[in-house]
Order: sequence, then structure tokens, then C-alpha cells
Amino acid sequence: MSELITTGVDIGSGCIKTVVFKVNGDKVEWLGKETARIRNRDPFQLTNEAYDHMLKTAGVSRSDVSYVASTGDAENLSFATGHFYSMTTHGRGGLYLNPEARAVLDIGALNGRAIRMDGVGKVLSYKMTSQCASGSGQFLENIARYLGIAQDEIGTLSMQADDPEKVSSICAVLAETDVINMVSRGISASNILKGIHVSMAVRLAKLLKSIGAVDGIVQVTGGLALDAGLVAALNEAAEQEKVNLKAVSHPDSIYAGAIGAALWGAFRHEKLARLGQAA
Amino acid sequence: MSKPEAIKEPSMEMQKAMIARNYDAITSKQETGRKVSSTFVPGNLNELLMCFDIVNNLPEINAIQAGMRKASGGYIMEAEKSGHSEDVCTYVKADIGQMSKGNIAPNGKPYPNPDVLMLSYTGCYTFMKWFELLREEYKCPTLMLHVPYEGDGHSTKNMRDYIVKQLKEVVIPGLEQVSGVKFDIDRLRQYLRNSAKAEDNLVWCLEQGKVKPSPIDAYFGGVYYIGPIFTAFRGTEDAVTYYEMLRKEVQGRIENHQGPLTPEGTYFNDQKYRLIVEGPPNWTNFREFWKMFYDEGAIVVASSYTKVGGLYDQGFRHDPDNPLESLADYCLGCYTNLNLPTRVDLLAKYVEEYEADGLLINSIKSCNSFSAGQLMIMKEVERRTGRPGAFIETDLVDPRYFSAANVKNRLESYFQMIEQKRRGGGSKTVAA
Amino acid sequence: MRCFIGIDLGSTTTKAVVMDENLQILGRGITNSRSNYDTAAAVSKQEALIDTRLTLFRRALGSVPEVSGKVDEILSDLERNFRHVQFLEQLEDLEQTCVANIKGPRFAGREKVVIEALEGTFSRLRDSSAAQYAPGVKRKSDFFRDLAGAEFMSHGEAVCKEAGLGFDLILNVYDKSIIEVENRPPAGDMEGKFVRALEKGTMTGSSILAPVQSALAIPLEETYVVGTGYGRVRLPFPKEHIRSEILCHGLGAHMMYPDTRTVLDIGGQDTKGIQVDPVGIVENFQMNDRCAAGCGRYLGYIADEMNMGLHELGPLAMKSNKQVRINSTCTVFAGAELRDRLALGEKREDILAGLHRAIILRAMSILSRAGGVKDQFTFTGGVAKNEAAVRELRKLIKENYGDVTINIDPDSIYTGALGGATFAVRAVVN
Amino acid sequence: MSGKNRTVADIMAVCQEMFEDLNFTYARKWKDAKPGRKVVGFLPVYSPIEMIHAAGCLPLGIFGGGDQMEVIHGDAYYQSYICRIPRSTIELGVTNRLDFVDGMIFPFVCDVIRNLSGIWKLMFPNVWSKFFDTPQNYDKSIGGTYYVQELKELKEGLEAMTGRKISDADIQRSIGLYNENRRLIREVYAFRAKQPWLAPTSEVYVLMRAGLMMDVEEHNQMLKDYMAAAAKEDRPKRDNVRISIYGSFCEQPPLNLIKSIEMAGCYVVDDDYSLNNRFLMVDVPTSGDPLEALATTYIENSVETSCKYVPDGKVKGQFHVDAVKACGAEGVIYATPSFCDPALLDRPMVCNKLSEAGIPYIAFKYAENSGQMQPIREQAGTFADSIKLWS
Repeated sequence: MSELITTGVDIGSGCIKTVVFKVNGDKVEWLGKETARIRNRDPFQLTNEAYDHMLKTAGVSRSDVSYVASTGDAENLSFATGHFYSMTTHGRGGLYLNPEARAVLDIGALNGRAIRMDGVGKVLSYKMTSQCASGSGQFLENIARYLGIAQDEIGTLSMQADDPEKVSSICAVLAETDVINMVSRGISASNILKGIHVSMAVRLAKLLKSIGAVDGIVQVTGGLALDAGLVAALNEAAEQEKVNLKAVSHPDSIYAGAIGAALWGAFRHEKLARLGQAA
Repeated sequence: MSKPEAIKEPSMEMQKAMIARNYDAITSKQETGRKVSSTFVPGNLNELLMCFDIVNNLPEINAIQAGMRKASGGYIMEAEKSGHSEDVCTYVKADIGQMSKGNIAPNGKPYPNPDVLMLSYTGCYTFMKWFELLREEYKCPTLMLHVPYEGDGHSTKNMRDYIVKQLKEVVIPGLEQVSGVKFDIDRLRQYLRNSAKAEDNLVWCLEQGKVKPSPIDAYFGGVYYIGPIFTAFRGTEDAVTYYEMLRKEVQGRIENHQGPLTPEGTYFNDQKYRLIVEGPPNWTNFREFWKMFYDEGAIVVASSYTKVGGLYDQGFRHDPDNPLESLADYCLGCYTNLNLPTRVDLLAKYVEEYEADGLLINSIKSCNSFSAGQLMIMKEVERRTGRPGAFIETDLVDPRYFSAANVKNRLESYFQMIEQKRRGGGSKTVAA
Repeated sequence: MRCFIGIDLGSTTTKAVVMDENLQILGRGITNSRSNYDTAAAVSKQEALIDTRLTLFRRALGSVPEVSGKVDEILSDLERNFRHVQFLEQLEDLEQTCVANIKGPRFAGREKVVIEALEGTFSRLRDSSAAQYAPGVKRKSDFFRDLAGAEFMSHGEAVCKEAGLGFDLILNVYDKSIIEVENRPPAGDMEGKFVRALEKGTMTGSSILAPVQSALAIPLEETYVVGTGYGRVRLPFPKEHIRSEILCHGLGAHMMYPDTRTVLDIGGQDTKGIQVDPVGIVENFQMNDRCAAGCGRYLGYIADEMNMGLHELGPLAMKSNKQVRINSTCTVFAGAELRDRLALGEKREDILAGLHRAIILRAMSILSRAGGVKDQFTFTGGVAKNEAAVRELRKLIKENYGDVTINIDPDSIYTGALGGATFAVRAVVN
Repeated sequence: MSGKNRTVADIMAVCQEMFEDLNFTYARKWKDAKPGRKVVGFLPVYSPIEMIHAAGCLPLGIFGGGDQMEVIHGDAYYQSYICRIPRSTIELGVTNRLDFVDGMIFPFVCDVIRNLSGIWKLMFPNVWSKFFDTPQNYDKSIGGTYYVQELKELKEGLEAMTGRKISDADIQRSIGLYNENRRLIREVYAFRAKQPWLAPTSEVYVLMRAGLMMDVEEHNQMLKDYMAAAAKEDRPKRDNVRISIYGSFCEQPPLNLIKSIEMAGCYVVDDDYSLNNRFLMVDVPTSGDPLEALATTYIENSVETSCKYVPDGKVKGQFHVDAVKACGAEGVIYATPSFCDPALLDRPMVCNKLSEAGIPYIAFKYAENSGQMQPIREQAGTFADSIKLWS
């Protein structure tokens, strides 16, 4: 077993995340990280730039890297050694951020993903939300923008709600109209945001239950992991459901996919090396 | 202005008491030792079950009760959490969700496990899956009665023979085994005689929708009128009495030129629009939904939902002289077991015979048996009658699918359109 | 004079039409609906009354021999200047609101820099506004939010870059403030603004001033108002003043084209297919169900996603010669589908062409559901202004229903309000 | 071109063309080739197409419109919560793409397809159409007796349409041909299960779909040719996992979905796509009363799928567990069309049975025109990852 450098690249719908690790058996050292917002740019070109910038900051050169693991929408990334799918990587990444976690809830712009894993990151079951988007992060972002609220204000405001207003419509466009109606009825931004958080939380709690995650720590990852209002709503939903789940976040939650990819990359690299020796 | 005191009619009180007694009979099975079956409304074999002293429990009715109590939303979510799809029938999910929430009957006592699942699968595919799912839960005997669909618009001898054979060789022996009671065909004949009597009076009441103003509401009121005959009471003396009582009340309203009672307890006399309605009602917002009609002066004079448990107004009667054959014919002839052309014929006939302004379809997300093809039905009925149709969408017991603003918008547009056409006078119809 | 007003409160825009008792249209007004319906109704009505004044000016100038042949020019000059005055007034309001919104921990210690950046941005905005309102310039939108917004983005980003400041901070202040500004009831003093516009204009001379002033003096009496549209139940009108939007659309289309039999309206969140008889009475209608897939908002999302103006989508799609098949018309997932396709290397114009076709296919289904298309056919609503959508519609109508006359009025977005105004006249005159 | 010289690419070109052809050129040509020929369409899941063949007609499998058809009028007949196949089938009808079809059989699948049979009667009153209700009672003396009579009525219907009597020998001959077809199909499935890298499902699927649209003898030859040609292909074995796909018996997924699953690291080694050709699991006897032979085989030896009642609750889902073991799959993808009542209501029961047997599974929904494959790749890919990394 020897020391190796491994990197993870996670291309999401709005943002690119890259990380670099030094791995030696069970010893794992995080050397660097970088995010870049896509905003109408070519994601692959941007990835190249962000990746090089990260390596430079970490003092690593491309040739030092043993395994470049991609995840997310990066199946076609030209310089990747191998690709892992996002639920594989988020499970592992969540575990890295919180070794006690036995489930991960990855909340992205369009889909939510629930993953249940064991103590070494092996995925036991998982499920994605699909279909209509009124419960998605994208919807929340649109509404916040409409209400004139910055991303980092959402959580604080939501937690000040005293009488959350439920969004009933299934279709996001009609739900948006619901929200406009609420504003016209004088409902506060706090109560609107909390209402959206609650309906998202209920859906996500349903998702967790359906994969058999009914107790223990749930690590929240993905773009919305830092929304404290959503995390609070999740814990309330869990309490209402009388399940012993505790949703927690981590400042580096957004990197979970990239971290997981990098760590599985190392795992795979060693496995391949062993197989190579055997052959 | 003070609110006038709500009027209630004796038949309503009687039905309420009948239902309460049945729930008590179900929930006290441990004490009484009676056997309980679960079964469905369309094609139910109530008279046959009575021959074995079996109490009849109907999960559809329980789901409706949960819907009207506003409990179904929570049950449905519960079922979806355990892996049921958002796409499928909410009766099934309300039933399954209710189980994991203690399975409490409206009288506050828990439902006992059924002793037999009597799966008479008439006109609805989902019934089959529903009881396969319940079978996994209760692990009790399941008796399947396959009723072929009238795909070509009529029943055949082969279908009838097939059903009678299943009754003789599967259902009756199965019920004997579950109940320990020997089958007595004369007992069945007596019950069927009662059924036919009650059916005569029901038909008379439903046909009074032709009177102006209509003394009945054949949809919102109709679901109450059909209660006893569609559920656990067909064949009982109680049901015979109930329909005699109902007939007298309707007769009384006709004499006084009164419309039916609204839930607010007043007579709905000022009827501006006469409608035929196709499809089941929404139960979670039943009163709100009904109010959208009578507030605008719309009365339902005939409906297809009041035919799901038997098409009595088209002449069918349970027949004591041919007991098993008449049960087979009953199953075959339930509304949802009819093919689309037959449903179109029937609805177009109602529009004409009941002098309605048009056909309104309440399309239910849960129920493909009803819903798949309703837009075709509307087109055809419009074409044949020259009277405009309207289409609204809701669900049985899923509150997420009742958008009051959406439904109200369509209803108002429809009523205003009828009104405008009347004022415009003589404007020709959509018929091509 | 007696004015009959129809107001169509839609989910994205609110429209008003003013009619006289002879069913002649005097003016049209539009605003975006946003959150305050009372304000939206008031603004659209005011806009329609402004337009009414212009009509009255036109009538007045018609009898002035000196300006014969030049009336169009004079009026467009007048309107342009009037709009510019209005724009600057709202811009000032926006700036003040923005400055007032710079508070709280987000800005702690940075207030001064942020204010400076804002002032810089607004000063550039004021400067560039003259060019926006120069003669012959086509503006991207009719709404202050869109006009100010687009300029704010470009100037703001530049100013922030120069100042080494994050743009997100300023953008957030803007988002907060624009909603406040939009939801304030409109400022009055229409006449004053017209006078200022007159002064600003290049035209002088007493031959114009007098007739214009006399037209300004005519009192506009709101005789009867009818409300319709998605938000009609929230309008502060008694029930008899409210009509279903289906009926209003049918009647409005009939008023524009008396021979029309089938109407398609694609609005922000609903699509309607309506059949009307020879006197404008609705015979049959269908709308989309609980899902707003394929409605006008869909294009709004796409425009946001592509960082383009709504008006620019059609022209870009017209450049396509290889349409991409798009199967999902779910508005929110449209963005995902778009990214998916771009990632696969498809061209923007080809994807856009496919998206336009997808919308029209949805509409074709609703028309089919409502009983098909009969001669004449009228297409109304905001999407009727989009040339790419219209092109697909023409193609599909021809393929499915043969040679049918297709009417598209440049003012078709006002169809519902026009129907409403007609009902208002009928309520009083008939 | 036929026989040993045909390559996989040749065969695939023929199948692909038929699969994509929304004008059914093959069937039109077949019909025009001889005067008096008739074509009878049938929908999923199961119809006894031997009967159509015995009547001298071409049985034409109609599986909706796929992802290349723009549905305009079809949507006018269905609410948004109804699956896609009936819409695109109606679209095929109203756009005259099926104007040469003389008869239609709508077998029992669910209430939606059942009601489609009525719509067809209203829309095309001059086309012979039949709702074919197979028994849900699996007692030979009850369900079997009923079924024999139904087959007899089907036969009479076909005779009335063609104006030609169908003899027992006709039916027996057809049964013989379809027995061979089923045998060859079982061989192709076994071949793929053994060496999935040589017979990717994106090919096998199209081969089967085309088979349900062409003359059975032609298809029999094609199946033989395919196996011979595929065995010769130089296709490397990849580090993929072996999975079975269930739940897709009626509305079919777009070909891209199958490709996406394979791309995400899965070899499909069993499936229930276009099930009609494998519905009967054994040879149907060619002696004795042919109607009774068909009925008895249906009663005693047909697959378990969601549109059949399972009389014994204890074995519900066991069929799938056995199938997984038989083909050596490492996991199951339960992929169902959106709004498919039979499959979605069955899903919890079948999946529980798989869990009990220790078989990993995932479940998702699709439509025949699904355009977004990213979530599909992600789910199938994670599934493959999980089996690869930890199994």
C-alpha cells in the first residue's frame, strides 16, 4: 500500500466542484478544493480551469495524480480516469464529512436523492425524486429571487416563521402563482419560505422512509445543504413522523460528491493495481 | 339576517343509523363471533354474503369516510412512504395507509382483520391488485370472481355461465368454508326479493330528476340515495323501509315544488342549470364542491356514478327465480363494466330524457376505469345531443388534486356559457 | 366622456382596454401582474387611459391642417417622450428604494462602497436611457422591470468589476427594491407628464399645443368596468362586474374578427381553445389541466435560462434549419432538457426551434380537444407575438386542418380585456 | 439477402427500419402482395396471434408511437395522468397510419387499454375490433372452459372478417410455426444470458419488436441468422454487471433508455419487453383440439405478469425470483411506464419478494417518449457501481 494522489470532479447543474486528496491506506488528507459557478459557460472548459487552479493552489501537478474520478454530469470528461455515479459518491462523501452518518440526502437544483449506506460507504439503497419540480431547489431559488431574498438569507428568514403557509400546487408554475397570491394576501416572506421548506421536507422525508432510512444521522449534501431553514424543516418533519432521524449539514457539504468520487477513485486504483499484480 | 335552521329528513337519519350499526357489527366481531368479509361496491354479492351470516365491510366506503373526515391525505402519504406510487389509485393508498395508522373505524374502534377477501372484480382492474395487496397483509382466504368486461356492448352466455360456474365452484364453497354455514338457496331468494323491492323504489326516486324543479340532486344527493343499495344493505328489510321512506320524501317535495335539501339545510328550488354528471365525486372537498353547483343554480338531474353499483333504471332487477344467474347479470351490468359506446348511448339518452343543458364530466385521477376515454365520451355526447359538455378534473380522496380555483373557474365559465347561449337564442350547436 | 373599461388580470400581465359607447377602442394598457393585483389593475387602467389621451390627441390634431400627414410622427414623438419621462421617474424611485434597502449585517462596514456602486450604476442607467428612447429604437419590453433590469445587469456588473465588488450584493438589493417599486400604486399627474413631454419634444408651435391641451381637458369618466382573467376573483369588483375569461376571450376575438370561429389563446399559465358562434357566443372550450406545461411561462423560463430577453427567443429560433425534437414541456424541467441538449452539442437555435414546436404541439392538442379548428381561426395571447411559434402554428394548422384563414392581431394580447370592455358597454348601453 | 452471409449489421438494419417505421411499410407491402390479404393489429401484452395467422392474416404488433411521434390528437383523448401508449396509438389511427389495418385486437391489460377498445369502436366503426378478455380463473374446468369458448368467438369474428373458414389444421399449422418462434426466442434469450456482450439488449429488443410485425417464418429465419452472426462478432466483454428488467411489459421504453442502461454499466440478461412472443412458456400441443391446446397452455404454462391474477398469495413474485436465478442476474431494474396501474400496484409485492430472496433492485418510471436520460443513467449507474464495488 502506498501513498497516492486522487482527485474528484463533480459537475452539477449550476456549479462545478473539484477536490484533491492524498490517500495512504486509511490515512486520508484533504489537500485542496475549488468551486466554480457555471453561469452560461461551457462546463468542460470551466472544469479544466477550475481543476488546474485547484491543483496549483494545492501544489500538485497533473502528473502527480493517480486517479481522476468524475461524478455528476461528467461522464464525458476527457481527462477522467473513471466515472462514479452520484449516489455512489454522495454516500461516500457524506460518510467522510460525518463518520456517524448512515444516510445521505443530496438536495440539488432539480432532484433530491436519498442514499442509505453502511460504515464503509457501501450503498445499501437509494432513490431519486422525479417528475414535477415544485419541490425542487430550483423552485426555491426562483421564489427567493422573486421575493428579493439572497440565497444565504433564506435559512434565517425561514426559521423566523410563525405560521408557515403551505404550497398546495403540484406544478411549479402554478405553485409560483400560489406564492404570488400569498404575497398579495400579505403573507410574510418568512412564512412563505418556511412553507416551501416544509413541503420539500415532507417529500424528502418520504424519500428517506422509502429507502428504509428511519434512524440515525442523515448527512445533507448538495447545493441546498447549507440552507439551515431546510435542515430545520427536515428535522421537524422527522419528528412529526416519529422517526429518530437527525439531519445535519457540514460547511463542505457541497463537495460531498467530489470527495466521494476521489475516495472511490483511490479505492479503485488500489483494486486495479492488485488485480494488475495478480494478472 | 339569522341563519334558518337546517332541515334534516328522516331517511338521512335512518341511513346514518344503519351505517353506524354495520360499523358496530364489524368492529364487534370478536364478541359476536360473526365473520367479516371485505368486498367492493360494484358487483358486490351482499345477498350471498348474508346467506352465510357474514358482515360486509367495504374498503371503498371506508376510504370515502376517511376522505370526508379529511383523514385520507395523511393515509395516502403514509402508503406512498411505504413504496406506493404517486400515480396509482388513492382509494387503495388510503386503505393501506389507514392500516398502518391503526385502522380505526369511524366508530372509534379498530377494524378487525377480515376473514375473507371477496374479490368480485367488476369493471375495475385495480380491485384485483388491491386485494392482492391486502392478501399480503391479512393472509386470509381470497375468493376471486372474475367478471368479464362487456367489450362488445353486451353480455354473452359464455360470460354468464363462467360467472355462475365460479359462484358454484369457487365462491359458495369458499364462503361455506369460511363461515361454517351451509348454503341455502331459499334464503338467497328471500334476500333477492327484498333487493328487487328496494330497487323499484330507488329507480322511481332517481327518475324524478325529470321533474322541474327537480326534487332530487342525482349526484351530490344521489350518493346518499344509493348508499344502502350499493353497500351492506341490499337485500335487507332495512333497505326496503329506507327506500319507501325516501320515496315519500321525494313525493312530498314534488307536491311542494321543492328542490332537494342542500347541506346547509335549505331547499334548493331556484334551479337555473340542469346537468348530467359523469364520474365519481370528489370526497375530500365534497361540500365545497357541491356548493359551487347550488350557489350558481346548477342541479344534477341524472348521473352515471349512481349506476356503479347496478344499472337498475335500465330495467335490471335481482330475480329470486334465477338467483345465481341474476347475480351474474347484475355483476356484468354495472356501469363501469359497460364499454364506451354503451356509456355514450346511456349518457346521451340521459341528456335528452332529463332535458339537461349538457353533460359535465368530473374526471377522477384515481379511476382509469371511469376516466380513460371520458374526453371521447364528451365529444360524442356533445355531437349527438348538440348540447355543450364541460370537463373538470379532481380526485377521489387525494386532497392534493382538488384545486378549488381551477374547478370553480371551469364551472363558472360553463354556466356563463350556457346562460349566454340562452340569451343569444337559437345559436346553432357544435354538432358537425 | 363615458368610458367603458375591461381589465384582464392575467397571471403574468394585466391588460386594460377603454371603449366608448359606440364600441370604438380608445386605448389599451398593459403592465406585469406581479403580486399586487389592485396595483396591477390600477396601472393597466392608467396605461389604457394614457393611450386614450393619445387617441384623443389624434382626433384633435386631425382637424389641424398645418400638421396633416405628420400626425403619426408627432404622436409617436409625444408618446416616446412621455414614456421617457415616466421611466426616469420610476428610475429615481428605484434608486431611492435601493439606497434605503442597504442595511443589515450583509452590508456592515460596506455601506459606503455599495452606495457608491449603486449611484454609479444608476447614473449610467440615466445616461443610457436617452438612447433607449431615441426615435426609431425598438425597446425589448414594455415594462419598467425588464427595461431597467436588463440595463441594471450590464451596467451594474461593469461598475462592480471596476470597484472590485461582488455583483451578487447589488443584484440582491435590486431584487428587493424592484418588487417594492412595482407594487407601489402608480404616480398620478398624467396631464403634467404630457405637458413635460410636449416641452421635451421637438415640436413646438401653437398650432399643436392648443388642440392637445383641449384634448387633455376632456374628463374621462369610468362608466362601467368589467374584470376578467385568472385573478378576477381578487379584483375589488362586485360579482356582476366579473366575467369568465373564456367568455371575454371569445367575445374579444369576435370583436376583432367577426367571422372567427375558433380561438387559441396561449397565456402565461394556461392555454385555451375556444369555439365561438357567429355572434361571438362561446360554444365550447378547453383549457390545459393542472399542469402548466407548454404555456407562456415556459418561454419565460427558457429566456432566463439562456440569459436572453423573451423577445429575442423567436428570432433566434427562426435561424434554425435543423429542429431538435423536444418531448418535455414541463416548464421547470425545460431548463434541464436545454442543458442536456447543449451538452450533447446541439445548437441553441435548433433547440429553441424544437422548444417552440413543443409549445405549439401542446396547443394543437388542446385545440383538438376543443373540437378542432374551423375557419376563421384567431390566435391570441403573448405568444402570438413570437414569430417562431407562429410559424410552427401555421405549419401544423395547415397539415391538420387545411387552408384556414389565420388571424393574428398585433394587439391580440388585449383580446380578453376587449371582450370585457364590450361586456361593459352592453351592461349599460343595451 | 438471407442465410449465413447476413451480418448483425444487416439484420439490425432491417429490424431498425421496421421498428422506426410509423407507416408500417412492411405490413402494407405484405397486404398488397396478394389480393384479399388482411392485416390484424394487436396491442400488448398477450393475444393468441396463432389465431390471426391461421385466418391467413398478418398479425401486426402495435406498440404505440415511440419517441419519434408527435402526438397532437391523441392527447385530446386523454388526461395528463394517463400513460402514453393509448395516446400515440390513437394518433396512429387518426393520422391514417393504420388505415390499411382490417382488424384490431385489444387484449386484457388494464382499464386504459380496455377502454381504448371502445374508443376504437367509436372512431373506426368500420374496422373489426375485439376486446379479448383472457380468464383470471386458472382452473382448467372453469377458466379453461370459458377461454375455449372465447377463442371460438374470436375465430368466428376472424372468419366473418375474412369471409373464410378457419380449420383446425390451419390453427395447428400456425401453432407449429409459433412454437418454433418461441423456441428460437428462448434460444436468443439464453444466448444473451450467457454472453451478453455479444448480444446487447439494444439489438435483441429491436429484433423482437420487428418480429412481432413480420411474417413468422421470416422471423424464424432471422432469429437463426442473428444467433449465428452474433456469435461471430468481435465484441469485448466489459466490466459490467448483469441485471434483469421487469415491469416494462406494455408501454415500451425508448431505445435510448435501453442504451442508457447499458451505457451505465449494465448487461441486461432478462426482460419482459414485448412479452407476447414469450407469454406461453412451452410448446402448445399440435394435436387434439387446437383451441383447447391454446387455452390449456395459457392456463397452465404462461408467464406471471402484472395483468394476471395470482391465485396463490404465497407464490406472488416468486416467478421473478426464479427468473433472476435462472438467467444469473445480479440485480433487477423494475422499470415501469408512468401511470401504469398494473405494474405500479404490483411493484411493492414483487420487490418485497426480491428483497426476501436477497436480490438487489432499483425502480424507476419512464414513458415511451422520455427524453431525459440523465436521471436514468444516474440510477442505473449507481446500481452498477454498487454491485461492482461491493458484491
